Amino acid sequence: MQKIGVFVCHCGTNIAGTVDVKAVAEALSHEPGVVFAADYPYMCSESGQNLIKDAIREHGLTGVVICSCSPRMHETTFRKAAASAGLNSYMVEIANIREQCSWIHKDMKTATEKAVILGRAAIAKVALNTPLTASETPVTKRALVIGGGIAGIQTALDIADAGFEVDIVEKEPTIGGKMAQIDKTFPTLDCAACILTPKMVDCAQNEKIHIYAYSEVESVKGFVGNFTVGIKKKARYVDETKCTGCGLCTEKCPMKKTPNLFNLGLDTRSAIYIPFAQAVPKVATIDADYCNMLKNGRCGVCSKVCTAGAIDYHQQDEHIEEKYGAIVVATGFNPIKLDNFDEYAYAQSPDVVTSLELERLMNAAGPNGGTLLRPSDKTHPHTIVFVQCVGSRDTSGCGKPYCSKICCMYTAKHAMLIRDKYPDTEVYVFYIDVRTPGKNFDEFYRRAVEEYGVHYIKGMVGKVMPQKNGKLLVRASDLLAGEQLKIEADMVVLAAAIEPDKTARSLATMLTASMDTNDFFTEAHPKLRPVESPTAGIFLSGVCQGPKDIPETVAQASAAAAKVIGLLVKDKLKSNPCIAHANETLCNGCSSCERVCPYGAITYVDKEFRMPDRTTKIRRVASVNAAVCQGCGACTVACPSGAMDLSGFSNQQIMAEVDAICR
Amino acid sequence: MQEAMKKRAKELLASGEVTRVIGWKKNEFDYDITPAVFESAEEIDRDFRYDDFCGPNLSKFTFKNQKNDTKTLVFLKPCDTYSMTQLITEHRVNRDALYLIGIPCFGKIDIEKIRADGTDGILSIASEGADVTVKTLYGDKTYVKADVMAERCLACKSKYHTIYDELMGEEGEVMETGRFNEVEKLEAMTPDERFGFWRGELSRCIRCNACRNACPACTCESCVFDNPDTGISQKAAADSFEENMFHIIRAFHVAGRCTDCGECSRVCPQHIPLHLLNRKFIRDIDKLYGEYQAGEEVGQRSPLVNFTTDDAEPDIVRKGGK
Amino acid sequence: MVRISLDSVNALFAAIAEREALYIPTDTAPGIAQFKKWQSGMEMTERLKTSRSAKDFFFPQTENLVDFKVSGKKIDIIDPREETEDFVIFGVRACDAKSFEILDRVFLSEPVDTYYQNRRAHGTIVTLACSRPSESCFCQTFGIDPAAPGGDVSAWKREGFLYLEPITEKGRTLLSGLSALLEECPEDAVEAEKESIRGILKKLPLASLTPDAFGGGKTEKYFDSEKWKSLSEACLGCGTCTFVCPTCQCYDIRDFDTGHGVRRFRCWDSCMYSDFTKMASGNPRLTQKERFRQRFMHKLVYYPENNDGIFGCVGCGRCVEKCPISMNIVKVMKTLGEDET
Amino acid sequence: MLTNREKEQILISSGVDVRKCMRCGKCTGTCPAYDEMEYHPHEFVYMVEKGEIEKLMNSSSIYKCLTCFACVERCPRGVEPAKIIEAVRLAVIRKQGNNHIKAEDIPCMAEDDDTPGQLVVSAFRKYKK
Amino acid sequence: MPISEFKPKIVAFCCNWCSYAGADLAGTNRLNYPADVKIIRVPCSCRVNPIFILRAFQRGADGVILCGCHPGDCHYTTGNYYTRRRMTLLFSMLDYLGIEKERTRVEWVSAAEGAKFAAVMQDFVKTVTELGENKRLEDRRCKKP
Repeated sequence: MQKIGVFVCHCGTNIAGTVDVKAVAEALSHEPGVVFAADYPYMCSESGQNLIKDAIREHGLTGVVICSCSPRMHETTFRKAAASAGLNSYMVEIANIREQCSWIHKDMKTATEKAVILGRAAIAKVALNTPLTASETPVTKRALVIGGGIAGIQTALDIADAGFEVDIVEKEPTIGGKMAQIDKTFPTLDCAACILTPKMVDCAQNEKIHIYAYSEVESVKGFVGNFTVGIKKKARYVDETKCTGCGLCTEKCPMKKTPNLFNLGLDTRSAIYIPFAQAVPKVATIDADYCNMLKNGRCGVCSKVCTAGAIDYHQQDEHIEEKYGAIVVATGFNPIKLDNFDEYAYAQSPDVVTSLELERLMNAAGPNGGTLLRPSDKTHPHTIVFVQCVGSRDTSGCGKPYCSKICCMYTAKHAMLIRDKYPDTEVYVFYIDVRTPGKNFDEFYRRAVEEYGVHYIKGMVGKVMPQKNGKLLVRASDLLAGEQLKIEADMVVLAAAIEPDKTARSLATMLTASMDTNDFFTEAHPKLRPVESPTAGIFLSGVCQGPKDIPETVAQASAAAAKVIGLLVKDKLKSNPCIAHANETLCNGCSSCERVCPYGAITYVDKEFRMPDRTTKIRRVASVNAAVCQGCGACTVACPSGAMDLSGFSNQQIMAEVDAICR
Repeated sequence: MQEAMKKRAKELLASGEVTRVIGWKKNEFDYDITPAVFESAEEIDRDFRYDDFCGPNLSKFTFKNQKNDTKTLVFLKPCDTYSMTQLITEHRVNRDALYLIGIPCFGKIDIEKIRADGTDGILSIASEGADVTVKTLYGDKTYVKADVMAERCLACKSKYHTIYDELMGEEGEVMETGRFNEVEKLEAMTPDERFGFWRGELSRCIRCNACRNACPACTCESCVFDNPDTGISQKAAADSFEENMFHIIRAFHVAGRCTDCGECSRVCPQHIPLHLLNRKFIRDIDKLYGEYQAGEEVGQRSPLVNFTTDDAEPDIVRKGGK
Repeated sequence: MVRISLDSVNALFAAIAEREALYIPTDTAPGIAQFKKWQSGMEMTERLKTSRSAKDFFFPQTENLVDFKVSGKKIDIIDPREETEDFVIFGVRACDAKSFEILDRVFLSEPVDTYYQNRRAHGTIVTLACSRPSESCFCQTFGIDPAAPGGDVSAWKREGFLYLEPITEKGRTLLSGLSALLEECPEDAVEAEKESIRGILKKLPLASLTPDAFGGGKTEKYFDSEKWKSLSEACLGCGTCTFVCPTCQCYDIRDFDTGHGVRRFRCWDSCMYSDFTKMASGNPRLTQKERFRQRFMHKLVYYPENNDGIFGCVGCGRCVEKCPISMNIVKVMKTLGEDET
Repeated sequence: MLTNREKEQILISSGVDVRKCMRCGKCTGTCPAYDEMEYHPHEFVYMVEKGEIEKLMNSSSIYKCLTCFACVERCPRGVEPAKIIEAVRLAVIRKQGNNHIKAEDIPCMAEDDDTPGQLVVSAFRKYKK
Repeated sequence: MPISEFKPKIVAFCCNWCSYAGADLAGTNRLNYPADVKIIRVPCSCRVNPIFILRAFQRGADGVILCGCHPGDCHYTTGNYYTRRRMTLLFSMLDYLGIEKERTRVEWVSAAEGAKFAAVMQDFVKTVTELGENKRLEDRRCKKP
C-alpha cells in the first residue's frame, strides 16, 4: 500500500503569490495513496527539510511529492533529505509549480488548478517509482593513449605527472608523429624538433609511461574504468631490449635503395633503419619488404655487425592484453592523397610538392640537408607558387568539405622562410580566403606580405602544366585585378587538405565511439564536453577530433589528460541508476536497441530459457552495461516488444503522468 | 516446378543434408493451402504442393518451427526471401540450421476475389497459364488470372531472391509495378475523406490478430498488445480508438522492417487493406530518407535506427511539403 | 405461409424498422457482408454468409458489465445497462439460427447470464433458407436443414418472391403487424425450393462428413492422439476461427481505467491465444498444440458430453473459409475420424 | 535581394545553385577562353546571383565559352559555371525565337571542315543523352 | 462547445537538458503562456514513445507537443535524430489516417530559448484551440461523464 506525502512550498510569495498553496495541499490530500499533505513557506530551508524528514518517519511514507521550484533546482536537496530519513532518494518526485506555473500565470484560479494537476501527475508517477541504487564499478588505474604524436605525448606526460601509469601505442617505429617531420613552427618560427624531442625523451624516461612503438590496437572490450585492450606488437626483427641504437647496422646494410618514408619518399635509406636521429625508442627496425635476408634468406650483414646481438630474423608479431581505466584517442591526421587533382600535375612533375614534403625539403635533416632545391634537377627554385585549399572546402566530392585550418598559417611560414633565406626567389600564394584567427597569427601573415614581400593573390590556380624547359606553367585567376595570370614557376607547393588517419575508422568501431561523416571523432558535447567521446571512458586528443594546430592540440591533449586523471583518481565509479534495462523474457535479440545506443552500452548474450512446454531454448538477449548506459531512453522506443524500459522514467510512469494530466 | 521441388527435397532428405523440409500442402479444397513440415519422402509424395495458391509466407512458419540441432530445407518465393533475410538480420532465425531454396513465383491467386465475384460452391479450381478455371455447383467459370490475382502480386515488388543456398528456375528482377499507387490516391484525398476511408476499413477489425500473427516482422516474444504490463494490452477493440491504436502501433513497430510481403492483408478475414498502412511508412521512408527495402541484404540498418544530421524536420508533415 | 414480391421487400423492411430496430446483412466491402441496422436504401447482400456470425446480437464482442466511479478516495458502483430496444434480425441462416440454441445452453443455464438473457428476450430472428450453399458448408453434418432454417420466422426466396412462415409466437406477432404488405399463399413454391436445396446439399463436397466418431465420452480416445501435433503445427495462434465462429462463447473480463473510474467489461476471448485462461500459476495449456486441441475437443467432445450429445459446431464453414493457413474443424474431424474406421 | 524573372529562369534551366560559390576563382583560373572573354566564369556566377542577366545576355562572352567544362570539372563546390553560361545562351536564343541547333543537324555540320572541332565535341557532350 | 470557452488539454514532453530548462527559463523571465500546457519531463526526446502520444489523445488531450534539444546539440549526442525520424513518420501516419496534423508538433528548444518556448506554446495552444476538441483520436470511455 502506497503512503505518499505531499509537500507544497510557498517559496515566499514566489509560488504562494499566484497559487493558493493551501488549496493545492488540500486537493492533493484526497488523491489515492496520499496520507499526508502539508504546505510550508520554504521547503528547501532546513526546517522545511525537517518537515519532510519528520513526515517520512512519522507516517512511514513510501513516496514523497514536493510541489516547488524546478527539479533542476532542488531535486538533489530533497533526495538527500529523503535519504537521510531512510527513504530511498529516488522515491521523490517534484511538481514544478514555480517556473512552470506560478511564474507564468497571473490568475490565481488558473494557476491553482494547474498546480493541482501537476501535483497529481507527480503523485501518479511516484506511486510507480521503485527504489534505485547507483551501481559501483572499480576503476583500473592505468590509461592507454592511442597515437604517439604531440597530442598523445602531451596527454601521456600529463597523466603520468599525476602519478598514473600510462601506455602509448604508436603504429610507427618511433613516437613523434607529424610534428617530428615539421621543420619550423608558426608563428614563432622556432624549430619543431627542438621543442618536441625533449618531450619524447621525457616519455621514454618517465617510469610511469610505457611506449608500445610499432604496435597497433587490435581489440577493445569492456567499458569505462574496465577496458581490456589487445595490442599487437609488430615484429621489428630487432630485440628492443638489446638494441642500443648505435646505428652501425644501418650504415652496413647493403639495401640502400629503400624509400625513406620519414622524408616522404623524397630520398632513400637502408632496409634496416632508425627513422631519424632523435627517434624514441631509438631502436632499429627492419623493413621486411626490402630486407634481402627476410625476402630470400641471403645477406645477414646487420646480424653480423651488431655487437649487441639484437637482430632476430625470426621475430614474430607479439599479442599483448592490457587492462585500462581510460582510453585516449590521439590518432592524428595525414594529408589527403592528391589523385583527384590532376590539374595540379602532382603526379606528373616532381617539382609539384605538398606542403609536408616542402617541410622535409627545407629541413636540415631532410634529403637536401636543409637547402631548398628543386627535386627534379636539384637547382635553386626562383619562382615558387603556393596553392591553398587543395581539397579543403571542397564539396564536389574530390576533397573534403571542411577547412583544414592549419594551411593558411604554415603557407605564410613557408613563404616567409623562403623569402628570408632566398631573397631572390619570388613567392606567390594563391588563396580563397586567408584565415588567421589565433594569437599573433594575423600579424604573422601580414609580416609575410609587408616585410618579406610575398605576393598574396586572391584567386585560385586552375591548371599547372609542366613545360619542356622544366618549368611549370601555372594558370590562375587574380580576382581582384580581374585577370588571368600565367606564371612560369620552378616549384608548386600544394596545401593539401588533412584528413583523419585511416586507422581511426576501425578503431572507432572497436571503441564504439562515434564519428562524423569525415571520420573525425565526435565529442560528447560540441561546446561543453569537447575532449570526451560520447562513449564513457574514451577521450579525444588532437586532430582525430578535428583540424587543429600545435598549440590547440597541446591544449586539448592536456585537457583530455585532466579528464582522464579525474576519472582515474576515483576508486569506484558510481553510475546514474536511471538507466535502461532489458526484460530478458520479452527481448527478441533483434539488435534494434544496440543500433540506437550512442554509448555502446548494449551487448547480447545467449541465454537458456525454459519454454512453456518445459523444454529449454537458447535465445539471444540484450544486456545493458550499467556503467556505460547514460539513460537517454533511445533504446526503449526502438524496442518493439517493450522489453527495454528506463528506470526512473518507465513506460508505466510516463503514461501515468499522461493519464493524470489528461484526467 | 512442383515435381522438381519434390525431387530435390527428396534428394536432400535422402542424402542427409537436411532432415526436415518446409513447404506447402493442400488441405480440404484446391485453394486451401497449409504450410507444413515434411520429414519423409512418403509425406512429400503424398502431400507436397506448389502452385498458384501457395500464398502463405514460409518465413514466419520457419521462425515458428525452427530447430537448431538439425538442418531444415525451406522453399522460398521471392517475397519470402525478403522476410527471411530480415529475420536473419534480426537474429530471429538461425541461418546455419537452414538450407534455403529459392523458387519462382508467377503471382498467387486470391480466392477471396473469386468469391467476391459471387462465385460460390467451388468444387475444383485450376490455374494454367493465363486462365483460371473454376468448376462450381452452379456452373463453371473461367477467369483471366490477372483479374483474380492477389493485390500484392499485381503490385509485385520483386521476382528476385535476396537469399538462398540454391535457386530453382530462373532468377527474376526487382520490379516497378506501382505498388504505391493506392497510397498516393489516399494521400491525394482530403483529411476528412481519408478519415472516413480508414474509419470504414478499421471499424471492420475484429482484433483476431491474424495480421500480426501471420506477419514475418511480428515475431516478438510477447507483443505489447498481449502484455498486461505495458498498460496498452487489448483483447478486443472496445473503442474506435483502440482500433486505431493497434494498427498504428503495429505498423510503427514494423516500419523499416516490413518487407511489404502482404501477408497481413491476405489473412485479414475482414478484407482490411492493412498493407496500405505499411506501404505508407515504406513510401515516407523512401521519400525522406532514401530508397530502402527491408530484407534486401543481411545486416542492413533499418531507417528507424539510423539517421543523418540533415534529415527532414517533422514539420514537413504539417506543412505538407512532401 | 405468406409472401411478398422481392421488389417490395424494402417496404417490408421499412414497416419493420418503423416499429423496432431492423438488422439485415449487407455488403460493406468487396466480398464482405455484415449485419447492419437497416436504413432506407440499404440493400440485402446476395452473399450466403456474413463474415461475422449473428452471435454479436446477443453476445457482442465487447460488453460493459459495471462501472466504478472514482473520485479521490471514494468509489461508486454504477450499472451501465440501459433499456434494450426490441430488434429484428433478418436473413439469419439456419446454421447461425441453430448456434443461438448452443449459446442458450451456456448463457441461460444457472447462473443465468442476464446480459445475454436480456438481449435474447428483445430479439426476433427471421431466418432465410440457403438457396445456394457453399462448398465450405457442412451444417447437415450436425443435422441442420438449411431448407427449413427455423428461427422465429423462416423465409425462402424463390422466383421473385420472399416467402415467410412464422415458427414461434414472436414470429407470429411480427408477421401479424405486417399483414397489410403480405399476401397469403400456398406452400408449393417453398416445397419446390426446399427440394432444390436438399438436392444441392447432397452434392456438396463435405456432404459425407459425419460426426459419428465424436461426442461425449471420447476424451480419452482423442486427447493424447499423436495427430494433434501435425494438425496444429501451422496454426498461427490468431483468433480468426474463434471470432467468426457462431458458437464460440468464451470471454474474458477486463478492467479499463478511464481516468475517472474503472470500466469492467467483457470481450470475446479465444482459446487459441496464449494468454487464454492464464492464471497466477501460468497457463494450463502450454503450447499451441494444446490450445488448438482445446478448441476442437470442446466443440466435438466436451460440449456434447455436457449438453445431451449436441455438438458445439453448426457447420457454417466460416472458419474453413477464413483460416489464414486453412486448418479447420473439417480437417480435424477427418484426420481424427480415420482412427474410427 | 535582387531577383528577377530572368534570373529565376536561368537558375531553373541551368539547375545551378549559385549561392554555393565561395569565390575562389578556380573556374576562371582554368578557363582556356579567358582572353577572349569580357566576363569570365566566376563573374557569370556572381552576376547571375546579383541578377545582372541583361549585361550577360548582351555580352559576346557567352559565345566565347567553349563548353569544355574545365570549370565544371575543377570547381571545388560543384557550382558548374558552364551550365550557367549555357543557360544564358539559351535565354538569348529563346528571346530570338526557335532558331537553335537541333541534335539531328549536328552530323552534317561535323562534315563541314570549317566547323571547329571543339564545337563538335561540345555538341556531342551536350546532346549525348 | 463554443470556441471561446474551449480550453484545450495540451501535453508537452520536454527533454530534461534543453527544453525543460528552456521552459524553466520562460518561467524565470515571467513569460506567459497558456495554463493549458502541462509539461512532462523526459530524459531525452528520444524517450518519447509514439504510444505515449496516442495515449495522451486517448485520455483526452487535444494536442501533444514534443520538445527537445536542437539537432546536433542532444545531451546524448544522437537521441533527437532518432526522435526526428520517428515523429516525422508517426505524424505522417496520423495525417494519412485523416487525423488533424496540427494536433501534433515537434519543436527544438534550447535551454537558452525561454522566449521561444513561450512563443511556441502560445502558438500551439492557439492552433489547437482553433481546431477544437479532439474527436478523431478520442476514446469515448475516457470522456468525463
